[in-house]
Amino acid sequence: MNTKKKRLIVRATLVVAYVLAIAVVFVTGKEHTLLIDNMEVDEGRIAAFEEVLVSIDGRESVEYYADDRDMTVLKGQTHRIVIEDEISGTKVEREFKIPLDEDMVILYLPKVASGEEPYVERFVPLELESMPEDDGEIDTGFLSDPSPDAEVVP
Amino acid sequence: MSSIKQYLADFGWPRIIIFFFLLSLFVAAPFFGVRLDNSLADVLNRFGQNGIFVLAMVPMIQSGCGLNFGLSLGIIAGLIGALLSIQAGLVGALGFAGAIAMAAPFAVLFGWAYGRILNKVKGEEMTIAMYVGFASVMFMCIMWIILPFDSPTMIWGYGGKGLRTTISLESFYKRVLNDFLAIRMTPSAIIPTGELLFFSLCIYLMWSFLRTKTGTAMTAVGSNPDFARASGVSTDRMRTLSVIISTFLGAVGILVYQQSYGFLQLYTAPLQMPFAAVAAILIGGASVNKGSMLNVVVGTFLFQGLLTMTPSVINSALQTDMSEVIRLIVSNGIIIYALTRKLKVTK
Amino acid sequence: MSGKYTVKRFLSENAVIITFIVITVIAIPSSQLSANYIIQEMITRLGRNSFLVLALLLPIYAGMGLNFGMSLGAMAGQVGLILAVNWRISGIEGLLFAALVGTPIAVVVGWICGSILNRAKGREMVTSYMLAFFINGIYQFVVLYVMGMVIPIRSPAILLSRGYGIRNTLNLESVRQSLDTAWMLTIGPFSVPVVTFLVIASLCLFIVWFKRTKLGQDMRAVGYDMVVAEAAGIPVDRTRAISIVVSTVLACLGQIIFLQNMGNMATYNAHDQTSFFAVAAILVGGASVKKASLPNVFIGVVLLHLLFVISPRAGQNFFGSAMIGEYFRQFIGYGAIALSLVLYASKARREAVRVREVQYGHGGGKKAAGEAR
Amino acid sequence: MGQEDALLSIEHLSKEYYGNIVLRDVSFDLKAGEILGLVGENGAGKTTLMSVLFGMTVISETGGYKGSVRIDGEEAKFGSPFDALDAGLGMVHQEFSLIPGFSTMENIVLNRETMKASLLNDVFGDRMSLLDRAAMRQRAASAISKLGVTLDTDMLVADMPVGHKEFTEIAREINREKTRLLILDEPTAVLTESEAKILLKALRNLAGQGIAIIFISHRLQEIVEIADRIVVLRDGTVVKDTVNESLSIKDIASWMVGRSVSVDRKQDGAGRSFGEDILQVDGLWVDMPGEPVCDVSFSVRSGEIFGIGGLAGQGKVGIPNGIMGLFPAGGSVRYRKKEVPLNSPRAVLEMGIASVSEDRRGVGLLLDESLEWNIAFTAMQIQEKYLKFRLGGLIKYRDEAGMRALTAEYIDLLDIKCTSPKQKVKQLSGGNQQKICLAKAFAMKPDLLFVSEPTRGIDVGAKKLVLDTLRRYNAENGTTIVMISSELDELRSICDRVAIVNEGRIAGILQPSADVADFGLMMSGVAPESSDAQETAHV
Repeated sequence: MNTKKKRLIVRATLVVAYVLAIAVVFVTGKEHTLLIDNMEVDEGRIAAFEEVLVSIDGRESVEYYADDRDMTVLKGQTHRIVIEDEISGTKVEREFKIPLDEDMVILYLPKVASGEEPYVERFVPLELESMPEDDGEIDTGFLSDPSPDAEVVP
Repeated sequence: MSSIKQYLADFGWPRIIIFFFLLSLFVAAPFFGVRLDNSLADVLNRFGQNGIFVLAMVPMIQSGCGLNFGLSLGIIAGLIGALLSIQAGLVGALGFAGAIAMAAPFAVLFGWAYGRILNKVKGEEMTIAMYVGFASVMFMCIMWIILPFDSPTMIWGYGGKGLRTTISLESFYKRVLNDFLAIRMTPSAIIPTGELLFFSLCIYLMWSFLRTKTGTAMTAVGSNPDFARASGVSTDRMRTLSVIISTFLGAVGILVYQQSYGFLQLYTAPLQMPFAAVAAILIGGASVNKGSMLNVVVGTFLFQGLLTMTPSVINSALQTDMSEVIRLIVSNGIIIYALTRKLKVTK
Repeated sequence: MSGKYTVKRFLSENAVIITFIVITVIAIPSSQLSANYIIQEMITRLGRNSFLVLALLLPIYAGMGLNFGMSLGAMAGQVGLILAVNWRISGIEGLLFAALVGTPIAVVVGWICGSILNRAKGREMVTSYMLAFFINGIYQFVVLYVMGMVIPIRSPAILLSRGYGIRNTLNLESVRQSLDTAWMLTIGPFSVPVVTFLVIASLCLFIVWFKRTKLGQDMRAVGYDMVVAEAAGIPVDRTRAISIVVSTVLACLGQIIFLQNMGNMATYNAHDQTSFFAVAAILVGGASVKKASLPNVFIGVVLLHLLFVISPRAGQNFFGSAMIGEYFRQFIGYGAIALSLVLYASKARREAVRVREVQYGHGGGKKAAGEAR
Repeated sequence: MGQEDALLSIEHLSKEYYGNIVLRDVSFDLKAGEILGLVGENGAGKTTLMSVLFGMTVISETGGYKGSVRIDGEEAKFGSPFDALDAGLGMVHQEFSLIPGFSTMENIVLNRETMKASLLNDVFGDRMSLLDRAAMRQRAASAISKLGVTLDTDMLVADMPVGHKEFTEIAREINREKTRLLILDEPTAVLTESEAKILLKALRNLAGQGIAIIFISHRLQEIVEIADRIVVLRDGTVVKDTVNESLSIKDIASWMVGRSVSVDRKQDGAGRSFGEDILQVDGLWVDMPGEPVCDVSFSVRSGEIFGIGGLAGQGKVGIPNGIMGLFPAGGSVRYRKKEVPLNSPRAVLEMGIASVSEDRRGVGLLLDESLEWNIAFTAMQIQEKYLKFRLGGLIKYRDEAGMRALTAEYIDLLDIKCTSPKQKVKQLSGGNQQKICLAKAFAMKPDLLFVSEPTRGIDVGAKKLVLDTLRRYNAENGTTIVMISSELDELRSICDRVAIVNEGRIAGILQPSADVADFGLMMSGVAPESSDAQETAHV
């Protein structure tokens, strides 16, 4: 009886741990696309940087000029961004979170520097570029008729 | 009469389901804009085209060698015969007959060797047959490149080496059986009388073979090898003979298939062909160790009917191309069902 | 037993492995590949394939022969990977996610497979082969219709343009080689995926440990003689089914390891050849339907893939056609399986006769009679 | 009945299979530490009795039994062998039940291994425990030492001599702490004399430690040597239950085979005349599993019915199987002065020799085919009867009409109960199947006919018909018949001479009228004292 109870507890714990593990890898492994935007905001309300060095999560800095937009892929939700204005020499360091269910977000560098919130917004692409389509051709093995036009030089 | 009753009793629910499924497809066809006459002609054509492969399963089933998963060996022999016939420049009915004649010695030789192997591995025939078949197909792939055929229709014009993957039979014996006494039902539906007659002939020959002294002995070997041995019948010889006959039928089968299809396919084409024949005869109600002509006819018809009707009807009904998947699940499900059924032979 | 007899016996017992070594030794020079290239390939392929081959061991111990149904596990792993890609879970986490999602699926299909094989005793191999075909149909149904129709797919990049069903090729860029490169050790000119090898090593340890458990012992007992095991009270069918379940789960994990190394996946075909390569490898490594060990796995992977690496080049250089090498390696794979199955089956028959002779004396009939009272 | 101190008491036990009574009011007791010798012919009910004791499922599947089995005075009803094991019964069957790839030790503790819990137990259950090999070895060693023999605990069963396998089996049974009663079914059958001696000593050893033993053997010598008490079963009843004191083997033998009613002999050797020897067997050995023949010589006269008897496993059935070429055989067999080629069934059949196999369902019949096929098949294949020839004999079709006529003839002659000649043979009863086997042999119009166990597993009425048919066939056609049977009565009632086979050789040839005790002694491998009976029958 005792072992039965113990086993029930151990097994229940493991099931919970299993589900938790899925959740953990889901959260920590989730990738998000981050667009980094260095354009003026609201028609000049906040000006773009002329030359700025941006580093995310301690990665190597990337240089942006005015009107630059770049894309990077981030894993996980909480990230740290360091912006260094090469002209004024000011350095801003901020931490931001990407919501779990967002696939693609845009980060406005000028907003980061000016301290305006939110500087990270959801990004909705207008039209997905058309990709080369392959048809969902399945392999039915012996059931499919062979096609005589499959003449490929071996 | 009693044999029909017996057959119905042995019919089993999978076949009844498939039968009614097929029936409902035929009934439903016109509602989805599928022409019945075309469908029927198509089914009949495929029936004649594939029937001999299914028939080739019978001798080995009867002699207790199980399902011939190594039918590709016979197909290879048929391909060799076809190539030799083309190489020799034979055309028309002569080309077809020549192909059969030239395939025969290869079929006998391959069947004999293959039978010897299967006699060594009693009890494990099916798995081994499958891999012997696979290996010989791949071996012949190499041979198709190396062998010194030089008829311009069969070799790559330039840039390639060896034989083409598909060779047109247009100028040789394309549809030589199909067009023999063909009947035009409606403008677009033709009954391939010749092909059906040829299939019937093969069935008749097999039927009468099983009624000869040797055929009787073969069935007895499959039914109870110990009984056969105690009655002075050499089980190994009967088994080998059954493998040779099956292999030869495989060779004839591919030639009939090709003439109807119009192309000769080399390389990996024969790899999967045995599975379709296995599925068909099992759908027809044969078990791993008992098969009859009725099983062949019913099985070929149901299986080919399924192959023809599901894409046209299901796809237009469901507006998807789900038919392939349905076919895949149904026919493989039948094979599994047959393999997991308890052997009918009681000991 | 004379020396000649043992040599003959050794040759016949190791016919497959010897044939392979001979062919390889002949083919290596003509491939004109550098030793460094070949060794690096072997390291990569050992990491990529060993896990899958190891998945075959347990059913062999349980006397069920070669589990051609292992592609069921491979499909489960692929479903896990598709979902990982769909939710954009990348790196090691992505692989873990695929494994965690794939495992329960593998357990379920493994149990189905085990139960069906219990109904087809004596025909396990051909049935498991056909079962792979059958489950393939269900897999295609799920991936081609259910995904996108019932299971929501977020990522339009993996979806067919019609709105449901997964594309033919799945880009695994986000998890590509994340296990291999987690710790890549460079020894001289070679890079060794240490973590992958650690995973494989721990599976080996698990198998060694497992053989010492009660379940492992029962599995061996069932493998040797089902009737005796049943009479001793061992739950035969259950034990057999468990061996298939474990094998299926391992195949699931193995396929994930395999695909992360490849970096992309043919959605509808990737599992087709899984069992073929694994079975060919273990047989080439000297295993039989009834007997297999860890060394068989690694020897087999090296030998089979050595030939796979060199044969297209050798074919090109020998016959001027790369396709010959391509066909040749398939021929050799199928041929190795056929040959070792034939050798094993005929040996088993001979063995049965020999045992009978020993037990009842033959010719020795008189001799035995003379000795008895 | 039911003594106070009895470990096991069987009270008024009866059992029938499908109306066929196999055990009739069997009662006896067994005390702790007692060795009981159980003796009886084949079919006397020993196996059924043991099946009841051991809770075999066949018993409950066929309607259970009447009477009771008591262990320590408590009624025991075993649903399965595992219940019997739990109650402290151990059984060593005639066939080895060992895992060939396992060592002695692993076999002794099979499925009762000593285990150490592992971490995974709580997750996947007890079967994830690790085996404690050291403890297992120790347990095995102690079981072996209890037996008082030496065995290597790590030797694989596959590499062992037969004797060691037997000891391993016994060690496995006594390895259970609870085991108090050990049943041994023919444990010495496969052993050499020296091994058998060691075994008997080991058993006495065990009995000394308080374990009760039921010892079944056809070697009466051993029974007399080891048993404290002897129970003789005949036709399902206990004919003798006596303490083993100054019993002679001859007494036991006559109890075993003797019949209260005198043998019903319809014919007398006197009225019959025979031709010369047409079959001469010399130094025949046959490698038939379970029925090995070592060195058999005899000859049969033309027109005679020659009987071969003996206990199961002694090789009597091996003789026809060897001559008919069904099992590897050697030695010399001459038929009508011509050497019979061994190991070639066809050649033997072509000489006009036919046989009816003892393995009716395995060898004798095509169960899935019709009566017509079964009856006509051999004649068709060997003598080209029932065929229609086409194209100058190139094609030989079955002559369905001929087959039907033949079948009708035998259905009539042998009174075969069937719905039609097309009926599948597997649907017929055992007796009718046996008639089909006879018809198949008769259809060959044989000159010499071997008939093995013609009445096994068929009911009384069918038995009589089969025997009458054989006798009539012999009388009408002059066919020489060699009949092999486990039923001595049957042989004595129909045969002109009876040879008894023991341990693969002919122990002697007797007139059917000879003393039953002599038959019994020969079966048990003891030369009969009244040697006048022996060889006198030889002309």
